[in-house]
Amino acid sequence: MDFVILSLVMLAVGIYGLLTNRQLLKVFISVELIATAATLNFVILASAAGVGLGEAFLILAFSTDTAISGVILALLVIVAKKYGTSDISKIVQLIQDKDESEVEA
Amino acid sequence: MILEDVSSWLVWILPLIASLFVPLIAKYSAKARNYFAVAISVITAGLALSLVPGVFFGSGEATSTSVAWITGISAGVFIDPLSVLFTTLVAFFGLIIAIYSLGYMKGEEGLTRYYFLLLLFIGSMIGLVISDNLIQMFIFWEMVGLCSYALISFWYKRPESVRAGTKVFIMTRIGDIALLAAIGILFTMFGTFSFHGIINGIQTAATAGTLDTGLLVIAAFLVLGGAIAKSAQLPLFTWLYSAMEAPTSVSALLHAATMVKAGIYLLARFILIFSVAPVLIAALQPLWFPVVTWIGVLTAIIGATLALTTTDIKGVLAYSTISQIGFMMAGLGTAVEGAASIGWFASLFHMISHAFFEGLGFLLAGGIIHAIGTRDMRLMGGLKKTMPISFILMAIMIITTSGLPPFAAFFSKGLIITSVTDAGNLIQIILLYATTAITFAYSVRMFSLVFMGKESEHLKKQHVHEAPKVMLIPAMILAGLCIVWGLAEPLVASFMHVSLETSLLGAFTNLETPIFLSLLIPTGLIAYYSYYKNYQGVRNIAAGKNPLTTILSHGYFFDDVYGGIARGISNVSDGVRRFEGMISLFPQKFASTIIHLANEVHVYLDVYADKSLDKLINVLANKTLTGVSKMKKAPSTSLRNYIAAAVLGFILIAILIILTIGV
Amino acid sequence: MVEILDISLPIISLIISALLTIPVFKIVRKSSHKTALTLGWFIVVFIIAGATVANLALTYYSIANPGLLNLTLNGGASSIISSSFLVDAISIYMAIIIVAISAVVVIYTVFFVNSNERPSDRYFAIMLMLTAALLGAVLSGDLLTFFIFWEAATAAAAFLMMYRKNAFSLNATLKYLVMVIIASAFVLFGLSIVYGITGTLNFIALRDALTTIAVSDKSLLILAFVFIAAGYAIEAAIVPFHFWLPDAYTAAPAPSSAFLSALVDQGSYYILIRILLYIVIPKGPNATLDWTFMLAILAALTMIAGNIFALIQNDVKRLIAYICVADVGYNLIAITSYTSLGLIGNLYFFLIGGITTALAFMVVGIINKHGFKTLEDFSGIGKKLPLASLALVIAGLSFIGVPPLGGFMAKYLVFTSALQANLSWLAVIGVLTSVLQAAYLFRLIHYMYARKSKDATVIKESKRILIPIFILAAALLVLGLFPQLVLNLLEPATRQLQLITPLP
Amino acid sequence: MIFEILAVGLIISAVLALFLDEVIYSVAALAGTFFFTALIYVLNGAIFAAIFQFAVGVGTLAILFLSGEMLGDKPTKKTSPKRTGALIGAGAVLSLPAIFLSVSGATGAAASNISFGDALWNVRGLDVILQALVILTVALGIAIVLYEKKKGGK
Repeated sequence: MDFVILSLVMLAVGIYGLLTNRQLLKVFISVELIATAATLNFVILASAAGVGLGEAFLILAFSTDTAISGVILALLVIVAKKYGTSDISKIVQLIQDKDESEVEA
Repeated sequence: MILEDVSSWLVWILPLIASLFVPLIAKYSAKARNYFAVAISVITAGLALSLVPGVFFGSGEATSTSVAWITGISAGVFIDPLSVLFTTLVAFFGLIIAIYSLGYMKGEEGLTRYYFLLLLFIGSMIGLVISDNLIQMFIFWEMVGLCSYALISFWYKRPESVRAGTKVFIMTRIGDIALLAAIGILFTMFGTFSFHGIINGIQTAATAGTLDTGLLVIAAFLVLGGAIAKSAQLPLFTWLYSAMEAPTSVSALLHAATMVKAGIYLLARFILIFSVAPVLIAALQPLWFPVVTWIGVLTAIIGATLALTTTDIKGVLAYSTISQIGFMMAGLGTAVEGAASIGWFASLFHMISHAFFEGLGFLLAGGIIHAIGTRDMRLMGGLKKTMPISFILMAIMIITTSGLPPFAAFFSKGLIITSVTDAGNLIQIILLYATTAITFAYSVRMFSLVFMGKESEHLKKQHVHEAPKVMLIPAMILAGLCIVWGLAEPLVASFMHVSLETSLLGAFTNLETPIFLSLLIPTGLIAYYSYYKNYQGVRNIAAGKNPLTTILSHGYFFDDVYGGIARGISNVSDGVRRFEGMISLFPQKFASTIIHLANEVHVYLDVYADKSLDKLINVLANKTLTGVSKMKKAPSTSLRNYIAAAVLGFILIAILIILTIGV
Repeated sequence: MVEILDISLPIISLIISALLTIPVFKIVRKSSHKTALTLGWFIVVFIIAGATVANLALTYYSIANPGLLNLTLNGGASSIISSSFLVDAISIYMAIIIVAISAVVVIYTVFFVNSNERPSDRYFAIMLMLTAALLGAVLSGDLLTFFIFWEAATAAAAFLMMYRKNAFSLNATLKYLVMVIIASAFVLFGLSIVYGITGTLNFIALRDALTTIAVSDKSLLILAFVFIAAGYAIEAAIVPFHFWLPDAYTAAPAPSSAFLSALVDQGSYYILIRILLYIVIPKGPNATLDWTFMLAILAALTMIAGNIFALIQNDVKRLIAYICVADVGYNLIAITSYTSLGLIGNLYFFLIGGITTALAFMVVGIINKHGFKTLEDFSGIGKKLPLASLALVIAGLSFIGVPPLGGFMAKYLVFTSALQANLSWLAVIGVLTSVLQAAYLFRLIHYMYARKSKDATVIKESKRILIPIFILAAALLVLGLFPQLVLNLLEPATRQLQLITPLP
Repeated sequence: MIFEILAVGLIISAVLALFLDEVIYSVAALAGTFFFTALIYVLNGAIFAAIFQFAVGVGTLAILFLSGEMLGDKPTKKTSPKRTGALIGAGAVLSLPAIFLSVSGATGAAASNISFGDALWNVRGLDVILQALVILTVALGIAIVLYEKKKGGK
């Protein structure tokens, strides 16, 4: 049982999800998976150097990451409200259809 | 000595600093601004002159002083006959042009900008020739290019001016890259930018026998590339004709003393540096020197023939400059012994006499354009009566240009021909003789078109007047110098610490002189009769449609070729733009491949769950089809491509690291 | 002696002023001299921030021959594992330029964004927060501390980008955030491995630990390095991680673009310098991991791709965004060379590149406000907006590297460092791509001055907004002529980096 | 043995969270992922990390669930049982490397026995304060983002 490889697999699954999924929600889930992979490493691998410190690191790093994820979620809500969908391809299409005059300096 | 130290620094710093004050003084009064510029030019010329005695009575050895500027670079001055010669010429000409501009640019818009750039131009050029290291030289080299760009497009409201300025900047930048590459090579070889350091490096390496001559030959060719672009030589000479959009005073400065002479200075300087090691000269002799001579000779004849056909009065002078600089290049190409060889001195001496007669030509042309408001020579004619002083001065100018004795160019051109006769081959000699003959022809043609004959319809409509005094006096000074300069040859030679084998009198008794004169007379006669006496025969040939006139009227097709290249490039860039999608699609392709694979995997997973063989084939076919069709419909979603690109980069980093470490 | 208070004062002062900005704007909106009052407020803010940074710098340099100072809340045995600040010549230099450029950009924003517009108070507050976060990031002495500061900075950057909330900026911000979160996940993953094998994340302790690393841990170290490098490469927009940058900078409002290009970009280079030059040592007896070849390839790719993409752009703002990408490539050359000249050149390039891109974005912002966006729109701008065009030309010439502007000296230092390190092929690519830059920037200048504009409307140029622009333009000229002003500040940095052979 | 089971469960739930079409099931699978992670932490003695993971996980899940409902992207098709089975199989296969392979190393670190509370509040106290900076920035930003809601949209 090797936790480094376990977290690597998690990471690979997350990246694969990023590459293949079109729904913003799924993109978000992929990101969560990647973050989980990293934290897994922190706790297990770092426990060799003292569990307490590893936990502290995890909490600090993970909460920061979650804050950024929160921003993405906020954006997601705006996008969904504005365009009525969270499908990236549809949004891109909508944006292309939109009048360019909306863009400000 | 202290005076010299101070003035050698002030002579280039003063104009640079003073240029910044021009806008301030302009706020106060326009007149004060003009006289301020003239005063600065006078002081600069005085400072430059104060350097002359030290070199004249000195040993001819180079001295330099420098202060550290930033790590690895110092700012310094390098005093030897070559740099002082150029400094004096530039400062003197700056003064002439500053005075001339008082009349010529009167009432123009944007004169503050003009005087600012003029002083900056003079300061940069002096800075270029007096630098003691390559980086400082390169900075000023760039600044000279930039100032000429700004001055050529001075009338920026005329699109042609801006286009010409841009053309000049881009074409000369080709040379800048070559020069920069040469500097890079020299720096990697010797670890220093200073001239003294490089000379020492070459000497030490040569005595130790470890000199890498191959690399230095490449550097020499790159230097030649820089000089070709800046001095408008084959095949990059077409910018000089376009640069005629500049105000004529700027053209005069550009041709006589600054921009185009920078290339000659560069070559002369590097020949001095290279000639310290005989082994290096031996390496340069088989290819580099002949190439320089050939470029010079071919440019000379091409420029002269083009001057024969153009109808623009400034165009004739521009092509004349190209041709005369070709002479100088030819002379430098024979300077295999550095300063000791006659070719080196000859081309520098010719450089100065060219400055005088070409400058004179431009000042007069400026007066004529000023008076009648056109540059087309076909609209001129019969100016002899209305502009008598210009007429006399122009006569002096064309006699000097053609190299008739005893005016300046007779001696300088004669020296170049002598040096080529000594070192070059027969074809080069014949071409040079032919060029001098054609020079006479185009000079006479210009002269007769402008001053002889009857007044044209265009002129009858307007009141033509002689140029104002403030424009004529500088021209007169130059004309006087044209006459007497040739006699100063021994003086200049001792200033340059060069010993001449032939005496002044010997020039007349040489074998070359009779050949020379006998060639001049018929060509001059043909030109004179065809234009002045309206002898139709030659005119018909010149006006008719035959291969010769086609070639000449297209300027040897150089601009057409460059136009073709530019069109080609723009076609390619259009293509690139059309395929911008394709380039940026690469990550997208990558992503879609992954998606494709993902679909496939899904299909196989479903099949695995199904466990039935015939269904397997069905499902495989169906799902793959739907998968592919789905993929085709899917619009490009760029975020996914970005992520794909990032993953690609991640893999790239991993591969490269593993390659380096070799795990 | 530098105390921890000296370091935290500028950060705290900026955060407090960010929070105060919102009530201050409430008051300002009621008064009749809105612009003057906002301007006064920000001048006060930056005078305080500048004074605190100056205090830090002076205290630091009052020590004779200062070294790398590692400061923690609690000293003693646990100092290598506790959160810490690091003060040395580089971080002080970065702090100074961050505050200085931020001040100029904020003053520009005061003129650019109407303070009556509703969330503008929050926009300014976010700008100050971003400055504070960046200051903290460059002064932090621990990879995790840096990481947290950096996340705060990216969050703030994202909000700056989507201030207008139109479709384009939302789209671009979304892309930016997703890329950033991938990057931070990568970095976090790398950090966890590094912590696992060395037991510390402190810069200095980490360097010492890595020089004596066990052979069996080498493969894990490579894994960690690749993750961290890829993560920060995304942040720094190195090709092929750069795709988010042009979208983001084009869609963001002009002050945001100027701010991001001048400061956030530089912050990400800063961490690359820290990691690559101070922690993971590529050469010499204490070599940990040789990354120079990898970085050289990436530098070449970045220069080539950045400039080629810039060549084919039609939108001027996007063109400048691609120049930002290309600038990253030139910076990377300097790191790759691993010489002290390269370090100096890199730090000098930060400043010049930051000023130049900020200047260009600020000018383009003004021109875009009048509705001119593409190259064709820019025809004849030179006559309509002469002063703004002049500033853009200055920025363009500095990009190309025309002396005596700052860009020349920056490129000179960088290319010379490549020559010194026997990477002449990289210098050649650099010079050739600079020629490419000359081509497209002269095309721009050509459009601006040589083409006739389609409509003959006369535009009245606002003079006030040009003040910060010309401050930057003058800075370019002054720094080009007297680089010694900055290089003197940098000189201690080369002495502190003992592993690089000092300049002869 | 218990670790191996947890690892397999972790990967399977991760794969399911990504590839299930219905939002509800996918979020439920993500909850499974968090649950397994927390269990692994507990078994490694990192109680606080487990609690934290759980707390953040629940919060995230709630938001995800809400926004998933709010976004209202109804899936066009339901995931077939076949496909679900295949996904579970794929997850199981993917977790095999973690069970049978191993990377050498990770031995060099010196253990430091600091308790969690000590580590978080004393040693990394500065970073905890920094969290406030992050949260403050995000709060300010969200204020910008949500501002126009008061006006009722553009």
